[in-house]
Amino acid sequence: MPFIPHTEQDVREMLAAIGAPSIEALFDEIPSGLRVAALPDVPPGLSELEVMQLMAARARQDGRPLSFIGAGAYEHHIPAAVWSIVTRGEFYSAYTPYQAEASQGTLQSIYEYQTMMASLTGMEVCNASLYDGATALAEAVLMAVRANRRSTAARILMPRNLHPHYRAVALASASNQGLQFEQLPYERGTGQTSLEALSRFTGQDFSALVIAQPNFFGVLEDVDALTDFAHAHGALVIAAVNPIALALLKPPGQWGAKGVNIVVGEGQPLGCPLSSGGPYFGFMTTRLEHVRQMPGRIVGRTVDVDGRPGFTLTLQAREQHIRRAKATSNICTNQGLLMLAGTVYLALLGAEGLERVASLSMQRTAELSRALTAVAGVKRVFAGACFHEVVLSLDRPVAPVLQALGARGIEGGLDLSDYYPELGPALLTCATETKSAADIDSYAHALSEVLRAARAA
Amino acid sequence: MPFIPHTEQDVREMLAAIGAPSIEALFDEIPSGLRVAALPDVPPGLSELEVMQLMAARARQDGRPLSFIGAGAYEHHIPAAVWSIVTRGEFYSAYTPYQAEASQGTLQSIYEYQTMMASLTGMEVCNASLYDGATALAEAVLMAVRANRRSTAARILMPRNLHPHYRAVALASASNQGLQFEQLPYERGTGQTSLEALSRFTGQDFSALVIAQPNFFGVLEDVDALTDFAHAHGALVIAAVNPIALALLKPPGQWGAKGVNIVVGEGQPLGCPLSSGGPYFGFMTTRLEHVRQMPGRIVGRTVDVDGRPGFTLTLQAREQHIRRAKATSNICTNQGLLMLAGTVYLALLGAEGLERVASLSMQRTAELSRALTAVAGVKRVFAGACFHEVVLSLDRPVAPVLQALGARGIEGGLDLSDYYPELGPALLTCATETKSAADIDSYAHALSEVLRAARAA
Amino acid sequence: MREPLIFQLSRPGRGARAQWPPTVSAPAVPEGLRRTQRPLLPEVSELDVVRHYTRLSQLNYSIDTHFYPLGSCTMKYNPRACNAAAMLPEFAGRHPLSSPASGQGFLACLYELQEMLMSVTGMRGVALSPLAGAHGEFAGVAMIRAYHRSRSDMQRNEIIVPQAAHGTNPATASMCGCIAREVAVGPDGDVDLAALSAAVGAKTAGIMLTNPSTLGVFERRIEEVARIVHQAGGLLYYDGANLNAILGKVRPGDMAFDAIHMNLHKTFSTPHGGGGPGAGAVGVAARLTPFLPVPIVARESSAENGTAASYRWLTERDLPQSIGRLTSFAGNAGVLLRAYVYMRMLGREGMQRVGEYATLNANYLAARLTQLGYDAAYPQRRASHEFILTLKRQAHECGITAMDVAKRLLDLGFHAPTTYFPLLISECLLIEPTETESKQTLDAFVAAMAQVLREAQQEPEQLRRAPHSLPVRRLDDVRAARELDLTYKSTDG
Amino acid sequence: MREPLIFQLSRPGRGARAQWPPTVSAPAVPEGLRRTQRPLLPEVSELDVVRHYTRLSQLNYSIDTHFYPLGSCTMKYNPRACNAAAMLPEFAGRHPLSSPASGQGFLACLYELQEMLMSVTGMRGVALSPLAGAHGEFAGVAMIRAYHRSRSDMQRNEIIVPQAAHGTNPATASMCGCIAREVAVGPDGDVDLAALSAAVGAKTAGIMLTNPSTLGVFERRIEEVARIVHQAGGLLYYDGANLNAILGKVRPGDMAFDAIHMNLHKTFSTPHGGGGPGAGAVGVAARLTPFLPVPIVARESSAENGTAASYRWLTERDLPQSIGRLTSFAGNAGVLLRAYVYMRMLGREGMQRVGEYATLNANYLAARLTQLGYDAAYPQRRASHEFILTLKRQAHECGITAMDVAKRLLDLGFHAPTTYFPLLISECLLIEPTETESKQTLDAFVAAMAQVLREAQQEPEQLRRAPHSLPVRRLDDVRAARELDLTYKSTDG
Ligand SMILES: Cc1ncc(COP(=O)(O)O)c(C=O)c1O
Ligand SMILES: Cc1ncc(COP(=O)(O)O)c(C=O)c1O
Repeated sequence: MPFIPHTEQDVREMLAAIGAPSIEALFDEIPSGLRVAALPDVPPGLSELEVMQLMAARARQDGRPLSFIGAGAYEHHIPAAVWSIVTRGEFYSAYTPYQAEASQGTLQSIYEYQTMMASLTGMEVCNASLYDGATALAEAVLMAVRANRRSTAARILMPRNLHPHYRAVALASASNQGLQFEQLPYERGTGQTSLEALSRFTGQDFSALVIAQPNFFGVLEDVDALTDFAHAHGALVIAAVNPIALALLKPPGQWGAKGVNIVVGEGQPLGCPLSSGGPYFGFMTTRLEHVRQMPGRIVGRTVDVDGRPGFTLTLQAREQHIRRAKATSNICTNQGLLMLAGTVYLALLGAEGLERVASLSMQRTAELSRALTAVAGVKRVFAGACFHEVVLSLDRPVAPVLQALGARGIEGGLDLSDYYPELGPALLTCATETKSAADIDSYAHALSEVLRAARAA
Repeated sequence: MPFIPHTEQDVREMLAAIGAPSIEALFDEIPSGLRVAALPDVPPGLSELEVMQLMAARARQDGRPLSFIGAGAYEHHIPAAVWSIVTRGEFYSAYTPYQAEASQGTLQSIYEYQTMMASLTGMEVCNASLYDGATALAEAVLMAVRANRRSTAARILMPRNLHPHYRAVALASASNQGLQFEQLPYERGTGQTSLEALSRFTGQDFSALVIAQPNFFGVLEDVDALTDFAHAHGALVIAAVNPIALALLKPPGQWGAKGVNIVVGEGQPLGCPLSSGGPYFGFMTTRLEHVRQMPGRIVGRTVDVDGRPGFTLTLQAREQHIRRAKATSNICTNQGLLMLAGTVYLALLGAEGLERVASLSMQRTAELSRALTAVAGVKRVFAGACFHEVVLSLDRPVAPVLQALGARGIEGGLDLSDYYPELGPALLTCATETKSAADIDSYAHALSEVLRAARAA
Repeated sequence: MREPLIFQLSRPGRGARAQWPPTVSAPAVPEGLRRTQRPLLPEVSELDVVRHYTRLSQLNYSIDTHFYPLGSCTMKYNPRACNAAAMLPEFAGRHPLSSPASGQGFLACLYELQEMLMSVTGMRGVALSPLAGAHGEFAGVAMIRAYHRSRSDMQRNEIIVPQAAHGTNPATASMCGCIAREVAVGPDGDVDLAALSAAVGAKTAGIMLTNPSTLGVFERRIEEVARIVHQAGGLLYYDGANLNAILGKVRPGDMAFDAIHMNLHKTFSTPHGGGGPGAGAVGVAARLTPFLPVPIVARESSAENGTAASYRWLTERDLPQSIGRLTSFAGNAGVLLRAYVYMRMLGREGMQRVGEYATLNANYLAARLTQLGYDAAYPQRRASHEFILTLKRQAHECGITAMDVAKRLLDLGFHAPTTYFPLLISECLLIEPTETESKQTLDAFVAAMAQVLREAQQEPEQLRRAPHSLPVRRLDDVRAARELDLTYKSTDG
Repeated sequence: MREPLIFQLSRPGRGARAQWPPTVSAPAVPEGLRRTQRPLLPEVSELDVVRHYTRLSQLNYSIDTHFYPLGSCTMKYNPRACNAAAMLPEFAGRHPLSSPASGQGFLACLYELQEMLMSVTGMRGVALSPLAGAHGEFAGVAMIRAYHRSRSDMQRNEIIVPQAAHGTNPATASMCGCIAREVAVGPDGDVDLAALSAAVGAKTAGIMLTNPSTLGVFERRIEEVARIVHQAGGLLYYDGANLNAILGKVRPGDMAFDAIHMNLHKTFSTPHGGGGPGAGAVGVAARLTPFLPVPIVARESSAENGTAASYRWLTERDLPQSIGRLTSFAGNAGVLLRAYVYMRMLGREGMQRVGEYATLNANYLAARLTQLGYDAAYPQRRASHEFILTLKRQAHECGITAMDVAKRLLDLGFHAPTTYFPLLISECLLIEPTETESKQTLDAFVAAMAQVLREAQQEPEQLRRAPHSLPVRRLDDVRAARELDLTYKSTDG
């Protein structure tokens, strides 16, 4: 019996202690008509050897293409120490630190994480992770509506250059509570949020404005202007940021005159493998004044009965297990282990390491952009500074080009045609510090061949 | 400075405490003519990212062929738990448990290992590993000469069907001490050690007889007859065994009337990756009467000053750090971590699991043998029972056949032509529980194509 | 030994430099957008980091080191093979937006996982993307709302939850814009049917139940519950937190549930990771399949040309009535792979044994502990995979609390059971041993509980002042909440 | 909490069954060769195994958890990347007898490792196969013997070792059939040249030296030592255990050594693994290259056709004068890969820094500890990467021993330095901090040593009864050796 330690003698003795004739008898309160006798559709069990061979074969089938996709999940180098620490049984197989005295390892690391993320984003407090970047944004939107006592509108201004999935998740998550989302268009020339479009909301009531920095196109926003506009309208500002970019970019706490109110983002770039989309972690930081509206767990430093410092979950009265229907969120299990990976990553990189990763990623993307736009038929779509991804237009439909690149072992980027049809055949492509000059060359070379072939066909 | 934590301020303060003007000054006792200024031939340093990319590229270059090579190192499934335990920092980055109180984890696991291996081999005591199977045999030979007070010959009978590398290592290791090795031929029909050849030593003085079970050809020896012959001559018996085979085979402690004196072998099959030849571990068990002649570390159970049980290195007076020139061996660093892998492996498999692995390996080899000998031009060389490898003869030279198989991603086995030219074009091939029926089919299919092509050419 | 904060190890100029990419040209960040002050990240060596977090880890109790009978959390052994498989470089390195063509192996695993989850739950559709149990609850209730809306049954905005429900249930109702309405539980632990009948009506969107309930007993009249709710026009939601109890014995689909979530990190043994990640796959009956969240894996067999099946993502385009997208990408894929590997190792027989031995262990422990003198909350009932002790009597007689018992158990080398949940039962311990623990471990726990009881009677101070032997003693939670210290400041020293 | 033996957790019929291959047909083992009684292996679950060894691991001190200044062992940080690279499935899964065609990536690493080792040591040939330092010593002395033999200089069978030499040196001499002859060390820690001159002669095969010596000082007159030995017809063997001290500063080849070994598990930071594995690559001067042990990696550049270089193994066939094969296969390849990765990360500048900062740390610690009142064995000398304190005075004044100090340090959270080696210095501690430890860690160690000194003077019982806070207190070694208990018996209970 895999993973079940019971010997026949154990079972006999245990049943005797219970006073039951059989294990079957322990299910005698279940209406017999409901019982199933077997699970014929589930395949028979495999040994570890067999299952590992199966998984290795499937992994081999998928291979390891050279990937230039970003779009919200980024291939950064993960130091070997990160996952050798994170998978230690004491971290990996513990649960939420309800028993603080027996969980100081997890608790202290969360406190360290909170400190790092608050500082990175320029805010005062941080929670112990949400599910992912998109759900963190959805939670931020709900939180902003709760926190903004001045506004009665439950109306959120959301830029169209925010990640389309984030917009979809916010909609699916918050619309049941009657929130309204207003889309802010972007400037066709720069890819930035249109200040002109924003000015149409002048004088109106809205709860919050969302700002993505860098935005989905990799373009840097004029965050000060956006922030000040919202604050001038009594709205809160929610920043959706890339944590690695923040090594170089002004932290949201310093945007505009007063700084934003809530910062969220995807923690994946900090030490989490791409892993087809998860597990990642959503982060959220805010100002102390909003902390009681913040969802998720929070760790505080306190003292024990002997006066020695220690760490414990705090402000639990916000949470579902205490406040139930009135909680700030229903979140319970979060993404703790990934947050730990992020903490170890940040500790290993430090401020300078993170800056270098960010700088090199920007540089590589600039090189990529140069190399690809040197290919006939490829152009940059937006002018101006960009962080580690860039939108390019092709003179052919994108999908077959990506497919042809795929056949050469290259994942060229994300086809934007479905998300932003107005851009025509456009491609969002990305290079981080993991891409070498040779990688970029081989992409450019392959692309020029593929486009040439497409034109010839 | 990778891995060096010193800040400039640290260095200043430290030099001040020392009273030295510079780090350079700390080397002022070294004759200046000997100093080197730089190491120009060493390449510049790489970041972890760069070195991991380099290593991944080299690994990719080598690929993962489907391997049917055995010949002393065997591909068995390694449970995932083994290396996740073994690489825990507390095991991985500790050293020899000189400070017993701070090393109870390592010490207790060695005591458990000693117990398992003593029982598996049917002996009374076990050391805490030697380097590998071949050096363990070399140490056993030296030990036997020391332990056998009756013999004055320093003469060892060594079968030719013992692994050729083991014979080479014994020779290189022991000949400096003047030991003589007599080779025992094998029966051409069965591959077993020739009892007739052995009988030529009747009445002669020799220190020890070595018996390989299974022998290099995968053939099972008549161990009782061999053991009794040696004992009748006042010689000691050294068994060289495969630890997985011992799940099915009579343990050396029960060979013949009295059982052997020393057992050695390669621990690799017990949880160690093939890893191009190491790190593995050599094991050695013996009778209590010989324990003071045994090389290597030994752990004993004792009590602390409060009477609580604990573990410590014992019988250190045999070892180089105490006995110096008179030690039983010069061994100091051994293969501790691999021994731990072996311990965890044996704990996970248990007696029944080990039996199943051994049985399935035997069965797969029988299937392999059947499938390959069904190919025209392929024959079994030896009759009789064999453990998980088998010698086959081809009707073509082996090397080009193996090369052609290699081009198809199959490693067909070991070419015996160099080691045993008398066998003609012969191949030692192996299948363990990791090889499926489909794997065996594809080997047979490839071999028939390769041989057909060779014949056509 | 206390471990300092990582910031306290920091020294200006230190760094784990093997992790730094070589110097690069200054980044082209426009003036006004540039960061001017470095964030407070530690400047430490790689050894500092490894040693610090290794030492911190040793301060934790975990399944790998301690028996962890935390009720409602199913802290069973997490097989290491699951991690090894999910971390294979091809899986770990795959981008979520990679083309399905380069992910057929991965998608095959997810598809088969969907199929197996349907088989074991009796549901007709499954979506894997929700990221934890509560997220699955959200998806479920959102689907129920979408269903009513699709029938223009707009006024249904009440979600009924039993008194003892987990906090995520009412919180989920609120997040979905519904009103949570509690119904009472009878003295036998089953839902009060009269109260339920009175509660349902034209505003009833549905009911959220776990079965076995959070009281550790099987809701015996589940068929009547279903009839009452369905007849009132509501749907039934199954909170799968307790699925471990009944795996392979009875299926939510057969109990007439319309929507469910499964906590893969409980029943299917993916690691809890000190708080997460989880995975809260949802399953639905036929009428809710159009509303499932996207993406979902579909299999397309090209029967005509005889080639292998291929897999692709279904999106809003394929499922226009979907409640939409709930996650940045496709869910906690790495967790899903771990669950897949676990399920394949168990296989059909192994899954049935899960429910059997989880139940055996809980009933054994309940029997032994009540024989010791502890009071079961529902002494007349079979335990499911967990059970509740109430220390009301001991609280009264000895002046100790459930918390005191919990803390003392830590001293004795056991993680504490869940305390003070469900709120319904005063001074309660919710104990879930799981099927992966041996009789010996349970017996050792019984011995510890016997010692605790003895101490409660003879030297209650031992309990009240516990824990004595952990890295810290009892912490001042009130101070933690009053004098918020949520981040280290560089001025803290 | 004591951890039982794994056998005590065992119960008949239990098993980690996911590890069992499915039942197979009965094996075809002939009657008389069959095993009839199962070996004493535990019958335990996978959780039992994981929990047991995880808990055992926590009883250890290690680099990853504690400062570990064990002299002569170079307990520096073992970068995790080295392990990750060596465990890549292609490397970990490669069979040792695989064809070189499918191992060009692997062989390239080994070849470059050989080249780098030559560069940093100034030797002309390197063989990687020896499996630890002592094994490398064996190879070295065997080559020296083979060299003399090849010149028909048959009577040279004496190996000179300084008094303070590591035990492996004389033991190696014996294993090679030589006689170990000790020469005295002068009061300044350098070899007594007069004694050396008297010792050498027609029977001298060679001398084994480490430099810096095991006394933690650099042998200043190494050029004269070399001249004396060479003039007597002997060769010089360098024990590379202390190479960390001089890496990138001075090279054994330039000091006129003829053969050396390197402990890759020391200088090049492969893990010590609780006792091993190591790797003891050997390097030789030109005259000894024909005698190197096999196999060795050779590079063949096909310059004419411009294709990439290819790598192959050199065997006895290529090197007919080789001392032969010393290992089953090609050495501890996985350890070699780890060392290769480490060396590539350090690069040329990084390697020079190793010697510099190892030396800085040792001299700093020596300065601080002598300022505290400890006595250095060689107060007039520079420390190398390690240094010796002698507690002779404290032994006399306070009645404590070096062992007492060592045990008390364990209580204070530090692994002890090496004790009672070299035997030459009474009541000694050999302290090697390594370059990967920070000033803060050293300062904390100094504080602990200050406390120990205070206790030695004021409450020596604290030391004599130490350790107080470890899993066990001081163990009875005499009983361990007298009443041998080397295996658990099922009758032990
Ligand atoms: C009964 C019950 N329902 C729901 C949940 C929520 O699941 P999750 O923590 O995965 O969000 C839990 C988790 O503890 C639970 O015990
Ligand atoms: C000076 C010295 N020489 C030789 C050795 C032997 O090296 P190994 O343990 O690798 O065999 C050691 C190891 O401790 C040593 O310190």
